[in-house]
Amino acid sequence: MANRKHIRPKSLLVLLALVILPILAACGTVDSAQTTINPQSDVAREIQGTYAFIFWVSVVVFVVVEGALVYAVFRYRRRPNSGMPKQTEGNMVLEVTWTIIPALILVAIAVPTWITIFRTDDIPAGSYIINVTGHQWWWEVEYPDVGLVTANEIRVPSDRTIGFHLETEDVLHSFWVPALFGKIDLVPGRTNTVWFTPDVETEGQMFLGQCVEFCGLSHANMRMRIFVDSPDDFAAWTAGLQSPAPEPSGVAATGHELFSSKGCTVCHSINGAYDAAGLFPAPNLTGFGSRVTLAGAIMENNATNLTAWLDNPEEIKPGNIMYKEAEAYKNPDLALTDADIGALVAYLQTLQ
Amino acid sequence: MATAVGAFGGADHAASKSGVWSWITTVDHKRIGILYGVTAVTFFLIGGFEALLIRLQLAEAESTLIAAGLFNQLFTMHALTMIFLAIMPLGAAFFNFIVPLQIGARDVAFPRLNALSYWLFLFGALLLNSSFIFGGAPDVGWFAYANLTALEYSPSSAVDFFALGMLVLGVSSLAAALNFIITILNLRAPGMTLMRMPVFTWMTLVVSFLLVFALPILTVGLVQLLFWREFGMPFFSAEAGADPLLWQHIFWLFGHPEVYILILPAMGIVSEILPTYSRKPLFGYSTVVFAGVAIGFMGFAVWAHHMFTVGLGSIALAAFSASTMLIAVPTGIKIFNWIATLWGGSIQFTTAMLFALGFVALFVIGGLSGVMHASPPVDTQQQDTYFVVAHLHYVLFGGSIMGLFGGIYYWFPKMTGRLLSEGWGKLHFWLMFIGMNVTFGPMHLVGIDGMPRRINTYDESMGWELLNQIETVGAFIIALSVAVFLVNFFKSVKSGEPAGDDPWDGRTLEWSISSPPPEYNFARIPVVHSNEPFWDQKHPELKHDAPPVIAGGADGEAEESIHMPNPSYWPIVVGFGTALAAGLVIVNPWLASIGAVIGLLGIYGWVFEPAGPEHH
Amino acid sequence: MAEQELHPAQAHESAHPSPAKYILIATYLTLITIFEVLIYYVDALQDYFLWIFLVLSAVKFYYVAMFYMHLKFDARIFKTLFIFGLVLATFIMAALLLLFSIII
Amino acid sequence: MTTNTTAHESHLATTTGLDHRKLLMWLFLASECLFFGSLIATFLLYKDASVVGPQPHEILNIPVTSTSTFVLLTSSLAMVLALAAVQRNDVVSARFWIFATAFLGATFLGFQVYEFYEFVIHGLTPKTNVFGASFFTLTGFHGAHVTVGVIWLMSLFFYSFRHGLPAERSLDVELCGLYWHFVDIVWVVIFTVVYLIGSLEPAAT
Repeated sequence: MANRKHIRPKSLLVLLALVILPILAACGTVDSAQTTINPQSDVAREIQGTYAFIFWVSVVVFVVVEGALVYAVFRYRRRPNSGMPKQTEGNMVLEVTWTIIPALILVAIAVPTWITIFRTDDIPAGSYIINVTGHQWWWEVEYPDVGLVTANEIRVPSDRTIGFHLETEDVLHSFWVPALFGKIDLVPGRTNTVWFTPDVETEGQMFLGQCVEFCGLSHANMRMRIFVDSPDDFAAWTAGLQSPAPEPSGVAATGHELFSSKGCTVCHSINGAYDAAGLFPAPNLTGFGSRVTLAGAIMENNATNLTAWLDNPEEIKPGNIMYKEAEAYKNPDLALTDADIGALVAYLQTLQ
Repeated sequence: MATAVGAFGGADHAASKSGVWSWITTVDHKRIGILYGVTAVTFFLIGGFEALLIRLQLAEAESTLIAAGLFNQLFTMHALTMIFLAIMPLGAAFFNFIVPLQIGARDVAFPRLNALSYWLFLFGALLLNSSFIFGGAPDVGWFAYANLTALEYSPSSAVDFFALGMLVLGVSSLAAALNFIITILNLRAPGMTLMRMPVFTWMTLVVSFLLVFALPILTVGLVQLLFWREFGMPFFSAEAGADPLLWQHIFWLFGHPEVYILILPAMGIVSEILPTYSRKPLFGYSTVVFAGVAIGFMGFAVWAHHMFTVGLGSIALAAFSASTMLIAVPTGIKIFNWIATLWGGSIQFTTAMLFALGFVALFVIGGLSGVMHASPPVDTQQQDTYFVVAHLHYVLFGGSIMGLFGGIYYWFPKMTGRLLSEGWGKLHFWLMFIGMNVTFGPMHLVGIDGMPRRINTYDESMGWELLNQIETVGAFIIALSVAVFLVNFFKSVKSGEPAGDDPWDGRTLEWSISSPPPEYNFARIPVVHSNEPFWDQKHPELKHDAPPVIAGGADGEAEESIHMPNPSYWPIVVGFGTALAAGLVIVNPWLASIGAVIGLLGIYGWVFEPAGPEHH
Repeated sequence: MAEQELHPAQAHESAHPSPAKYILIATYLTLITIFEVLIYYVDALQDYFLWIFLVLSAVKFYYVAMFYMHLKFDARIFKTLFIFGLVLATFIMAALLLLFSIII
Repeated sequence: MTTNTTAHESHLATTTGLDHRKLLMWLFLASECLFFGSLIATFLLYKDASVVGPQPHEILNIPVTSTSTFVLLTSSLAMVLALAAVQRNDVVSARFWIFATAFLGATFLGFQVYEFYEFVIHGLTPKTNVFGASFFTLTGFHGAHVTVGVIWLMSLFFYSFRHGLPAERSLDVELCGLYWHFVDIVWVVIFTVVYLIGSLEPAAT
């Protein structure tokens, strides 16, 4: 009951610093690979503009409100000679004031918000369309104009506005590359869209993204990359995928053999496009050797990682369908030996 | 008429005042409140333990400490536990203990229904948590979005545990909410008009209305989810023409009011604490009340802001962003009035007051980050990242938990007759305040840096590791603060300083009676003339028109006879039967009839049990 | 237990309509239902069905709630509570139908 | 039918002057509005969304349902007459009308069982399509409410033989009546929305 200790003003300052500093520091950290506040496209910059405006308004409100709070707490602390304070019950003018002012601030926030909503609404006419289909846990990427299918790594030309048509094959996913565009969910039965125009300076750069709607066991392992290519590089890349892969030789030829005999071809296509039967349930491996990453863009594509992946995919990506369904992992007669894996790795690396 | 009196008073109950059986059969709102409180704190510890495991896993990039499957169970159960088994029941503990005292009532309107609410809560909570033993806890997020919950993608019974546990908890909350609305509307002391009710009572009323109107919506969704999984009715199967988004709409139609269900009790508590330790009335009482009511109302019109990234279309985005931003107005009004309450006051820094001030300071941060993702374009960069995790923890931890701890320090003397130690309490507060900011502050940064929620692993090259390590340290500081609280609690229960009836120079009716209150609360029902009746009684000189002294309180001669309801074991029977039936549905729907029979027998016994003393 | 019935509000109940009035209302309800079914088979009215049916069922709803459930004569708080639930439910239905583009 | 009201209310009128239980019933019914509202909303969203038939207009039988609607509306009349009889202390008629209400309610359930059976024969089960799922869930929950009402009414009926139904106890009947009428008006909405409007062929768009 007794007022044993008075609070020290110093501790209040420490308190304030603890709260404010992390928030202000937020403006300083833009160097992370997946940061949301280093926009590299028109759409991302538009969003960032709205965010920055709201952020600074919030900072002002924060300083005013917390300042008033800290001042009141400090100024009106009970002192030994404090008498009974005046029993103020309220003040209508103040109530009206602090109803109207926040309302006006919110209108100021709402207007740019609405403008941005409608500006980033539909894919602009004439955009380069790419279809993306979400799977547990990888991205299928289709270029309808050239009939090409690839996975997890999306190459886009730097001179076009890019529009994505997004669908999911199984559960909800969310498609997001923060530097280029805000996220949009992939919902069963719907086709959602998102678009962006890369900045000129982004040519030759790579951008990180990943699935951000919880989609089951390996949700954390559903990542992706977008490469902004110069128009020429992009054309060369599509042409490369359309031309048949070189005939494998040596160990790679054994690998090619195994690729069929172990049942890999049941799910994986290597001929660039969908075949007549339609979708393959697993990533299309055309041009796999030239990809930077593997297994849902979670690790670098090199012989060591690929060997580890083929050796025990469940450990790298828990719950993945290859380990669950593929004959090579289910059927002991078809199990992969170390030599098999070596041959397969050699073969897959030839798929340029 | 069954009002024949005889010697029936407290004496008949003497035999049943102690022992486990007395707790099992109790229908006393104060004991039920304590049951709620102890259970809620226990689940708070469990939920906190789950949080620590999550934080340990994330402290290191590419950590393999906890497998992905377990991690998903942990974050799902952490949310469910904290929301439904800790914060909500802790609120219910105060509703139970304090509201009847604040309105000058002897009990709630339906004491046995009140006991049933508690037992359903307890058994529902046990059912939900038993999933850890029986084949895996829910691992689909607390929102359980379709169609990840489809049998095809979640073949284990984890989702069934979620749906059935939530159904049982929902019935519990609905019964409690109905009970509290009737209690508050119908059992107020003479003279206590609606606009003379303490703000905590007001917020209880608003929360109860939110539950009454939001829970049936969730019930429909859970029933659809169960029918979908158990009987193959294609409620959320896109291939059958259904829309999985319906689940999201239904869930958030419940889920957003639920957010206010979690925060409004804390706002009510803070509105009690700030005036008491400032020795001033709450500034703008009626505005604060109306703001609370407005927040409740508007809570039903903003649900789709949880769905800004599902492809709602521009018009819906614009509409829901507007309604969401609008809610900031009444929220702001509350904060300004709290600060104005402090202004010109004589502020005493008790532990309860520190928690209330911490609430205001931290809630402002959670509110402001909330305004940021009220803007749909901004939300497309923040949704499902750690920025939102930071936001919701500033609201639910900095807000609800801080407010509820404030309530514990404030009302503990009333509940037990002893004070919690202020020294330990202040240590608890500062550790928790610092730990909370160290844990959740950096989450803003790592969220802005693009770290998604609900991932069990991230690449070292992402640059998130340092901030995550800091967060984990913060989580352990919070854990330490909770340990301090427990020490304080157990020490003070046993040997705390005697509190006296009115340790804080309180303003509302609960301080006018003894600590702990007698079973019948008020020997005489007081007559109320203002919204701070006890304060006005103590300080008649402060009012221009000195109000009449309130009659009643524990002093004075008791009314001739006070009848209290008899203890009853039927509530626990009905509660057990219901939860058992729900649990057995998972094994085999036919087996559920065993639980149903127990429940029905319980209802039969309940209906034909004489509730009060009947002397013919 | 009988003391429950001695509250002042119970006095309202004396104002309840007579059985004759109840029967009259039942007649209305039956007639409206028959009318609904009859016009259901009038193809010429097809374009207006939605509104006709909604209005007619609202009338039926009104009669049952106001007279059979005594809302018209009982304490106002009952009306307030019930209408609040009703309006909220209607709002939510309308909002969902709008969001799913079923109407408009 | 004892209640769990506390005895102290005997000399302490409630604040609003209204009985706890009646207030509880109305509040519960307000809550039920949201329950049925969500079920009806689901039906409206899904009624024409099915990929496979039968579609609503192919299977809903208006004449049969009109008859059962009439039965349920009549039961509401019986219910108010029962309450009126209790209030004027006429136990015999009260008993008759309570039984009549329960009987008409049971008849309505009979119609519903017949309807469900017919639908299943004609290939519409809850699993068939989203129309079936939302239709059976909505009308099934309504039927469950009617069933509870019938049990409640029959309890009152049998109770009246042992303990009578004095006018002071009219609240017991009134509460049951409120519940019953609510279930009736929910059906008024269902009949209109599910059957009359629901069975219209969707405009060819």
